[in-house]
Amino acid sequence: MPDTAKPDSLKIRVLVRPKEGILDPQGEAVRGALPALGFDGVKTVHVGRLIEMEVESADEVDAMCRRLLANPTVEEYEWEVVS
Amino acid sequence: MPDTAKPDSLKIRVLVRPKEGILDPQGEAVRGALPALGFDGVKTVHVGRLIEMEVESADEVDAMCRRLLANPTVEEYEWEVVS
Amino acid sequence: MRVGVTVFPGSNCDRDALHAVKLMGAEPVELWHADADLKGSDAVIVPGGFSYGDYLRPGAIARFAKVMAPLEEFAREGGPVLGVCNGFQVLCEAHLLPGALLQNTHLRFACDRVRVRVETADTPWTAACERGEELVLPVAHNEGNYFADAETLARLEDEGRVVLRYLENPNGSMNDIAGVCNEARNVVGVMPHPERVSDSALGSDEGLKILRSVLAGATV
Amino acid sequence: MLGLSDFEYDRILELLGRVPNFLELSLFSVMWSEHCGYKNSRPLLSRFPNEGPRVLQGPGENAGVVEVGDGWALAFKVESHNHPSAVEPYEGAATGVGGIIRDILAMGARPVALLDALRFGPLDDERNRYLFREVVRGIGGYGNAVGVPTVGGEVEFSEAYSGNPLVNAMCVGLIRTENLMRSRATGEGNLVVLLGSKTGRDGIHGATFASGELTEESESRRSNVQVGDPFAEKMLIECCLKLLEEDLLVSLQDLGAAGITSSASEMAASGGVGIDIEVEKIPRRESGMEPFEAMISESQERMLAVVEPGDEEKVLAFAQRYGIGGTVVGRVAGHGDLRVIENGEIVGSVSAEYLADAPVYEREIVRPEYLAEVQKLDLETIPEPDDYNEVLLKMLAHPNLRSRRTIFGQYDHEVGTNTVVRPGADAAVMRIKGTKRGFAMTTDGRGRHCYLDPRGGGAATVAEAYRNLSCVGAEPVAITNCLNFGNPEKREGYYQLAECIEGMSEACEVLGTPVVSGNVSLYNETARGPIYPTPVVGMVGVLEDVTCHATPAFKREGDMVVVLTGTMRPTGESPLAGSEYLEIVHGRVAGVPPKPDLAAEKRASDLVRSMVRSGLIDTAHDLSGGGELVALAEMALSDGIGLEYSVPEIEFMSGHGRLLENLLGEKGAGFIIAFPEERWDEVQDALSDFAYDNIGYTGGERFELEGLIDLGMEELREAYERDLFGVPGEVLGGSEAVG
Ligand SMILES: Nc1ncnc2c1ncn2[C@@H]1O[C@H](COP(=O)(O)OP(=O)(O)O)[C@@H](O)[C@H]1O
Ligand SMILES: [Mg+2]
Repeated sequence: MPDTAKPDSLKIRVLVRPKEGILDPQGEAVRGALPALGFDGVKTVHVGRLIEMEVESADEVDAMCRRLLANPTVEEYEWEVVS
Repeated sequence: MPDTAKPDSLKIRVLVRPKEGILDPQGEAVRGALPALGFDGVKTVHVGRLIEMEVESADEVDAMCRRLLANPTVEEYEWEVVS
Repeated sequence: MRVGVTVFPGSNCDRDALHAVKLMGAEPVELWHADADLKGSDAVIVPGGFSYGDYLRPGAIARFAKVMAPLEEFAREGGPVLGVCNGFQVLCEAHLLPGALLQNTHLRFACDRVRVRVETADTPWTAACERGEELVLPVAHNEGNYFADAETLARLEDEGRVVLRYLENPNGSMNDIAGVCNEARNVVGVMPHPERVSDSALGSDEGLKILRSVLAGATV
Repeated sequence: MLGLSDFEYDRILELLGRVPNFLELSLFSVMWSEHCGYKNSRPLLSRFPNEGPRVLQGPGENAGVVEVGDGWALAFKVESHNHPSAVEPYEGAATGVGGIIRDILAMGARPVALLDALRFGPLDDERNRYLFREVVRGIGGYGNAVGVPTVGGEVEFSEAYSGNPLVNAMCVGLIRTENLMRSRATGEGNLVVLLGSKTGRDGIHGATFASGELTEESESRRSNVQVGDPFAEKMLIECCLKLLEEDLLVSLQDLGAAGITSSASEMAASGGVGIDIEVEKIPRRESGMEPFEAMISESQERMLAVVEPGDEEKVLAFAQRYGIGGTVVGRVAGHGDLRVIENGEIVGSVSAEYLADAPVYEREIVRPEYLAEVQKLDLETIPEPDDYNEVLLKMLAHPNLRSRRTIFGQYDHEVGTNTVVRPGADAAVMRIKGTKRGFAMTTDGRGRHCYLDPRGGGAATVAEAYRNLSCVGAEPVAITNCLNFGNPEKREGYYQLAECIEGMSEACEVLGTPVVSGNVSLYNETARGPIYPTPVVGMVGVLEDVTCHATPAFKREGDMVVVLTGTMRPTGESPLAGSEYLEIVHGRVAGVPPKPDLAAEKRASDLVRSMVRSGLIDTAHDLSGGGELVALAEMALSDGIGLEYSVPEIEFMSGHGRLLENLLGEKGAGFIIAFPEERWDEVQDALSDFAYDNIGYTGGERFELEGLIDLGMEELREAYERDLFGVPGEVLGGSEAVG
């Protein structure tokens, strides 16, 4: 790839969610509130965090996720380059 | 599609983020802190919310986003069926 | 004895802790987050507040601050470290203590006085208490709901590492845990604020029992 | 155009002698809004007394300042954030807290306490519940993080506030008297430094927004919404206090409504100088902002400082240490104008004095017709209740009287380790470290009373604050106030404003508590009509010995309980008029509540205070909403100690004293005290010729009024401690989220 075509930044999207089995009171509360608003048929709700970044290179993204953006004790993450 | 193949629930992913132009103190603080933590080359950071749900039908998802999951005054959202 | 108090951007109980250190009869030392130096502290308190605004997760950013490197070193060498509230969260994030502090199950900030029981006197921060002793301590937090996986939890209980236990659980924490210590027992994290009840002028100095414990250890 | 009337536009033409450009017109528009210019209220506000022996700074600065003693002073002020909170309750309330903190900081004081005075529509409506829940979360979210304890406040619910909630926040700061800072800019050539967060498009025209009625269109003006960043504020506070300590500032000013425009022009006008702003230097959060946007943006967490040339390096270094922005954006000039310069070119220039000198509208004060209607009350229609047990439980469970624990439990009220009397008492008490002294503060408002009788209600509001401080043992010193009213251009709104101010002023004079700061929020109207006229009073007082204080809680079993019956003046007004009882049990808001007898109020309060200060009593509570019965129940419920109370003979007698009126009427000037029986002789001496009923003893598990009420404490608690927020709910964001 010629240098000129190299984008000077990448857009990264990180999704962080409570690990399976970890209490998610926010998710529970949302699920509990839905019927009262007339929304039925929602079986589960989980609330997590969305982090969107522009970075120069994707090299360190995984390390950032592991060490900063998610807490491995209670959370799991996934990330992707969106553009 | 035969009835039997119909999944009895859809997985929905909702991304909620601060609207353009609305202050995102979390994103700002994280970005500001990163260099001192040894993470360089991050230009912008925005922090939002990830909501994952299992629903029977996607018909009402948009209304749920508008009325409950996002605060249209300061946030924008997008959603998709992931499976 | 010199007791250091870390000051992160957004810490807000740092001044209270420094004041309490004076009341407990030790010399308070302010430890600025950007200086990798414990300034000869004999013990360190990581105080409460909202370090870095609690953005992302409480304690997540603070654990990378420069002052944390010497603090981790100090802790590994057996130096007494007490994390209070946000300080507890920071120590968990830094893996100096096991587990994590999740959002209160009722999803509200909880500011109240709660009764807790001292579950072990075998830490530098509870040495002056009796095991089984009840204290009334203030809590003020949004993420005080202690979580650890089943195995960790069992170990904490077996090894007597639950330091304080709520008699009335304000946040949904597992096994009513209000405070724990590390394996070597020198690092303690508690959600209640002993520094807020260290002055009889405010009606109670029960918190001094906890803070003063570390003085006893120092004379050994 | 831009909220300016034709008359105002002509006036601008006349002042300038030329046609202003758009930028200049924008400056006038924000500065001449009601919010900044006090067009409608200024002539009325001049009625307030504002001098007193302890006053160091009266109205006109960012906050009022009073002397406490031992070299300490208190800076305090209350401010509204009603309109922003109606549109976006969490952020509206949060930024309200942030804004009032910066006012206190601008005086050079460390902010040490917050109070919140709130009003919402009834909780059976979903939108009202949402507003209430989010406003409380917003106040906690900001105050807790910024590390300033929220030690008091109040909340009321009434249909009059549906869709137009009132969110008033008060901040109190502590300062050494010699370090008092003022916002006056001086010294030609001095540099103007902008500290704090970057500037975005948020809150463009917020001041004009706050100066109009709430309409559907205004609710959709989302660009007005500002988001608070308590973390940035915390660092801004610490940085400014450090700069003051290092003596690096000539003057300091917060950026509130109308942003840099109002800060800079006010600093210039009060210093009699000009200020040049190099607008391109203002750090932006968004690209493509026009000069006028940068000038009037209301982005939060910013302060403006004037520093001497040569000091700027040090100032900017401190800003960096605290992780906040710091930029030299202009300088003090000799020309007297607020001059906006973009890349060396003057793009706008207006005399700072003109901007500060909004036109004033004086209107005729005409009694509105509604008063005669609502003041009618035929007491014959209000029978003696069959079952007082039921009445008491119903009243204690009502949101207007229920325990506020579920609110203040969400506020950190102890950070700073100075809170001596926590929320739940009549007033909060704080100590001053290193001295024996303390201070107390309360906020009070009586919208319903002011609606039924604006002048009497205004006076009663001040009297109630005075009682609350006296109960804890503090000597009331001065007040701040927030005038929440409807549209002043309408006859009713203007009359209410004028009359409330008159009543408040009379009370301030008699009680010796001058007005040292305040804020005005007009145009609180929706399609349904105006809110109740609701002046909120924030009063502060001093305790020479902070250990001598009292709280409402019964403290021991067997204490004697005495009711000081206040004025037994046969005024002909029924204490049931405008009472909580009448509204809660009979659904009526009617009658003329008793006019406060200010001399009697003062006498009774002074008496209670002197008993608290001498250590004679440590239990005191005033009679307010719900009268004697509710006050007694609150005292028992505070620490769970019951009561055995024999209703005095006199209360069964007719004449002025129907039983109902005595137990549930709101007479004013009344107190309940409790003390160990062995002090009875001493207490009797202190009371001397003061009217009192000696009525009962504390203790046990029941709340008993002989022959009238017999309830278990558990039953009372169940009613009183009910969660004001209903089932704990989700807290994501959507506007219809239920609680
Ligand atoms: N919105 C609030 N925020 C904090 N504290 C509150 C709030 N509302 C009420 N409180 C506290 O609850 C107690 C009772 O309030 P209130 O009934 O208004 O007292 P009073 O009738 O003496 O003025 C006070 O200590 C008050 O400060
Ligand atoms: Mg009171």
